[in-house]
Amino acid sequence: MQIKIDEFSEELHGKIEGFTRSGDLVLKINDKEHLLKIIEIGTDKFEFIFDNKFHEAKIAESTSTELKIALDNQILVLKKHSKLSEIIEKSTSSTGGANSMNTISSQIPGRVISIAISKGDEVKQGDSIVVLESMKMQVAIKSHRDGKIRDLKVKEGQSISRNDVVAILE
Amino acid sequence: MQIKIDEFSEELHGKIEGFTRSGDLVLKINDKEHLLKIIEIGTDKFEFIFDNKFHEAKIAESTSTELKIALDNQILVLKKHSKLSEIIEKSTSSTGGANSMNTISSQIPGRVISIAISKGDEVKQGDSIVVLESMKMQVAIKSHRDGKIRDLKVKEGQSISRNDVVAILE
Amino acid sequence: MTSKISSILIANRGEIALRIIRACRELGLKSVAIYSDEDTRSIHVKRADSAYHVGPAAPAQSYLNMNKIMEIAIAAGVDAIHPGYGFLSENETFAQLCEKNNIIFIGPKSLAMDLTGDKMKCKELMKKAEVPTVPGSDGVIEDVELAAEIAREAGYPVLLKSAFGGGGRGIRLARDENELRQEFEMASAESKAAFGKAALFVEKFLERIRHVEFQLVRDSHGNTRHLFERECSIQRRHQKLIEMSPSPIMTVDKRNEIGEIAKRAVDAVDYLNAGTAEFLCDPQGNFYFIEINSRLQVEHPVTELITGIDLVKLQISIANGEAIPFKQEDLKLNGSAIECRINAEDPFYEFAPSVGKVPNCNLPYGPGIRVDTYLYPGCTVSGFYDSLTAKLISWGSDFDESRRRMRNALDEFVIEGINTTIPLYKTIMNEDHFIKGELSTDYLDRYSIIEKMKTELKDKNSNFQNRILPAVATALLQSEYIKKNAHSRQGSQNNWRFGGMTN
Amino acid sequence: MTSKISSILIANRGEIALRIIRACRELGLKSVAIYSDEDTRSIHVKRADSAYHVGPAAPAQSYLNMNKIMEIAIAAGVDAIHPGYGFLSENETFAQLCEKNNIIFIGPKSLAMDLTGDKMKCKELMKKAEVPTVPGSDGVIEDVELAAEIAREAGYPVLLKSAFGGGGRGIRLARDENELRQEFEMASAESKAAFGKAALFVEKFLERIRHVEFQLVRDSHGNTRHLFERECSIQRRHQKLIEMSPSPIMTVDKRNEIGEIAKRAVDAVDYLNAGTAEFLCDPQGNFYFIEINSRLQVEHPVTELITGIDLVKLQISIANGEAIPFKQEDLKLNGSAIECRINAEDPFYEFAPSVGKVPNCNLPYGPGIRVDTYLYPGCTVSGFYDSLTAKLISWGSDFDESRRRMRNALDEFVIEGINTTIPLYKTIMNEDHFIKGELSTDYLDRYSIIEKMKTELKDKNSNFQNRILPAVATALLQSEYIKKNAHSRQGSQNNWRFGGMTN
Repeated sequence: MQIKIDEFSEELHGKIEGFTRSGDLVLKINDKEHLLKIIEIGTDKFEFIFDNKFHEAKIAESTSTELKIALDNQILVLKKHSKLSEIIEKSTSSTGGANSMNTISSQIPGRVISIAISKGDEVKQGDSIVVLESMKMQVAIKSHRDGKIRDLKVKEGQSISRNDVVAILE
Repeated sequence: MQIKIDEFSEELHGKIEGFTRSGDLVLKINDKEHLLKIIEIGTDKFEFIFDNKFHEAKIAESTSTELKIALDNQILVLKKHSKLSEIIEKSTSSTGGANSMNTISSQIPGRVISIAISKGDEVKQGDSIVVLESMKMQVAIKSHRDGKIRDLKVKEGQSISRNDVVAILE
Repeated sequence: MTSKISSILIANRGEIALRIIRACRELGLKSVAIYSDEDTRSIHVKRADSAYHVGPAAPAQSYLNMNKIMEIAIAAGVDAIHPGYGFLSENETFAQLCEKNNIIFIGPKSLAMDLTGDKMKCKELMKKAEVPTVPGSDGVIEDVELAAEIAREAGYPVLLKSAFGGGGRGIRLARDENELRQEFEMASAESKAAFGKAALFVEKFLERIRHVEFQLVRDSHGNTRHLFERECSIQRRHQKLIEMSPSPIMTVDKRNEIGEIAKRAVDAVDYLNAGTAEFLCDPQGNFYFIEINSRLQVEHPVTELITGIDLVKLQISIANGEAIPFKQEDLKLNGSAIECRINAEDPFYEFAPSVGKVPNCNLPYGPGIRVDTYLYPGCTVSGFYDSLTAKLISWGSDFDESRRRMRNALDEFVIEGINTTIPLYKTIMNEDHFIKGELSTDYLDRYSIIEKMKTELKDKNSNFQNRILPAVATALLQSEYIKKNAHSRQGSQNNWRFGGMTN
Repeated sequence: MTSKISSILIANRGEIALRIIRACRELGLKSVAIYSDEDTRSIHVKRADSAYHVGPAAPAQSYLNMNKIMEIAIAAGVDAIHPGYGFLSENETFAQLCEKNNIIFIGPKSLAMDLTGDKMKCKELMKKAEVPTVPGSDGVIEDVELAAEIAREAGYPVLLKSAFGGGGRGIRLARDENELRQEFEMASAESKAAFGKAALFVEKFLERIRHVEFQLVRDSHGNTRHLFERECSIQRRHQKLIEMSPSPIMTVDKRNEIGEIAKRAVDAVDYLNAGTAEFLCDPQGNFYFIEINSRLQVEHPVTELITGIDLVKLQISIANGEAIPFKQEDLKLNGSAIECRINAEDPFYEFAPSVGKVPNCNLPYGPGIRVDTYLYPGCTVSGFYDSLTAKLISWGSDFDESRRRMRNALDEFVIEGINTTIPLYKTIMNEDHFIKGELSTDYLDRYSIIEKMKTELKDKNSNFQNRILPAVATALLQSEYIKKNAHSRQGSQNNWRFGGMTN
């Protein structure tokens, strides 16, 4: 299997070679052999000792091309068959990027306590769109560019989640 | 429902009366009303606030006549319809008692490291029957009465559980 | 003296409610908790001797609902109320309400609270008591135009502070008049929401300052003691993140000098019970009094670890009319303690609040480690309240031992489901300026700590042996596991292990 | 001095392995764990920097397998081995093997261990060093007839002790010759199983005695310090259950006197590193030396809490050739500490071992509480090893505060799935003689503590408001829940709550 991990530049090749007599797995990664002892295995949780070091991996998300894991409680994203998935990712992110230029979204969850603009208003970069209250703090969500408000997606008093769109620019 | 609890002498009568407007349950136990707020409810775990005090109950065993619960992490046994179940219990325990007079069982789990007697041997009360090793301690299992060994139920090296029978007296 | 207090209502939630419940249990007092709709499953409800429903989730309707709380206190028949920190802890109206109902408020009298709560009145008293104060505006400002005028005189940057704030809330920085006008509106809205009033004042912003505070206790017989200092310079937007005692810049002489000043400060307002005198310290070593926090502080465990004194139990005994059982010279500063506030905020993402269920957590423990927290596996971090989920406190015979223990404990601390400030503290514990004690309230910005944290994470994630290889191994295991499970629905471990997986 | 030690193999398991891993992490040293087949899921495997499989579950093939452990140490390239307590910690052959392979054994030299391990040789040396010893037999006995003869001379009751035992294991009481003969066989079998040798000796059994021990450290430069006493009188079958410091009977003068004697004792055997001199103290206040435990003790945290010294880190620094960094007069006994050994044994049932999975557990925490444990939710308590699952240690500014904190922490400690000694300690913490410090090694029998525990449980279970009523409520809830679920398979909480359950 070809694997690419986050910002780690190299692409790695790994496969399962077989078992030792004591029942450990032999893995070959980039032409070097490693021993792996399985401690516990399940659909979304793996505990194993790899080269004499314990690791715990939880599967956060799994698709045919991507695997998001919490390895020893820290998130890592792995791409399988990475050449293909890189192509897919590039094409998605370019459209995604274009879309996101028009949407103003909240990076935090919270309750909308005031709305500073109305539909049709012209706004400048940095202008406050709405003010949220979250964990006793008040935080303004600002426009990332100049533009005209095409639509407002929230109401006063409404609770919103992280990444929810609050307004759309024309 | 009629309920009897462990050594508590009184028998209690309880029923669910209904709800308050705020959604708490009204229970009537021995003609007194009590308020109960359900926090969490499941097949084998109940969390509730009863008369303004939080309680957690886990159901350890449940039959039609008996309920064994861990209430706030401490075991309690409740008998429902207690008159019937007391009769049942008495008749069982009398036969059970007669049987148990003939069996020598281990009160602890462990590994049998030596057997002091053979089938057919005469033993006196207090004689060692087998020696167990458990948690680095060696413990002798002794006969509770004089008698003749009809059968041995364990072998050297065997691991046994609590309440396992090790030998039977004639 | 016979004890007047036999039961205490705790007008708070979270870790501090649990802290007070534990103190009550030690003393054999009955603890009465209150809870909002959001908190039915909270740990303080489970651990208190009894628990009463106080109202809906919103603080104004629950933990700030004075009349309802007083109703419960009377119904439950308690002798005293402990307010914790935040919520009603510095509300003189509530203290008054307690006094009126003959229920002991565990804290200062409403009169003293009125003085400490009004920063301007307090400043005046301090000047009289020869307690040095920060140069700045002389009165409360309700009007943005007046604020702008004063700021222009003092010179930018200035701080905009709520007269009823505390603990860093309601403090905002303005670098120019434009910012001042924007922030004034925000700050007054916040202040109104939290305290019902919008009184603000303006203060010159001192640069590269340290925040050093003294823990104080004063009893009803007029005995005052200071329990040494805490340095709380590591802050973000004027919210304390890390506190420690002793302060790396403190000497024995300076401690005695400022300690005596701090005692004068609380004497000047006829203070009762535990409180804190906060000072700013400039790079030249000058101390300026800024305010008295008339409550138990979040960071009180730091002082408990270096003095061996249980502040909550001492509060209760003072409220009971007892005299402080030790003299100033009995106190010894033993070792070094550090506290990290584990907030439910994402340090990689502008400290965005992070709320939700915590399906699993592992609290660190072992030599020199103390945790005060409301977390348990399966608990929920609510967006309705403060983001503080846990206080991790380490003790060592010296600063370095305390720091290393903190570093380990941060590694052991697992909180699933939410983001927390733990990664930030891991970076700080290994950071050179922190190790050398070179602290200031702009520490995070000055030394680009957030950037360092991000770089460290990247480096850690690129570690070939510890991260990259086990990650590949995980991918191989998972892919094989899926294959096997597709073939057979049994898929037990044994089946799988000996399934002839030779390629 | 440059550090020789950069990595340590921990030849142990359980809580002590984790304790040593934490010390390594603090010092920035690599920790190497070993594990048997039984321990693949144990916490020390998860937390160590690396972990090597050592063999099957049985100790003789794993944690006592010297050659295999040495093989791993060499393969892993460690500089030092920490033996913990039990297993190979007092095995002079293993210490020798380390010396031969140029791996630092963190403990005394094999020569000193040979002396301390052989109680008879040790006794002779102590007599020379004018250390008062217990009256008893003068040599090791391999033969039951000789033992019977000596016992007859000394007079019953006598104690039968393994010369290689320690920590109470391998010690048996015989009240008459019949018992002596029975116990002799058992004791020699046990001793053989655990230490490979069966050498026993006989000692007169002193009644109503206290067990008081002194913690000692000695470095390679000949500096010796005592770190005050621990009283460990509360025992069951010569196994310590509760340890504390200070001892309730200790005065400053007596502490200095016995402390100096204890120092002479370790000097006499040219001791190295941390060790303990154990004494018996009779009701007249006479102290008799009984033995030196040439290892870190289970109860070392008690001393850590009242001195502020990390004994494991100090052990490593001494093993590294460093001098002890403090003088005797620098040490101050600060406050009071108590340790309860949480054993997987059923105190209601003759302390029968209790093993198996622990599906869930809650470790206590908060002010003054320390836990050293290998427990975690989902772990397993194995029957192959020691029954000690956790050490709960409390600190307070005085004994009473420490005791109250311990009492609370015992209430908070939940270990599901197995029986433990927690209920016993709950009884003891409230027991009059314990509170007054009236302790002796027969404390449990003398004051019928087991009976008291059983009575307390019965009383607690009969509490109408807190037990009986909520139990009835549970029965009603459960019966209703079953009914509702029988009607509809959905049975969600909301459905159920508003399901019109009016009768």
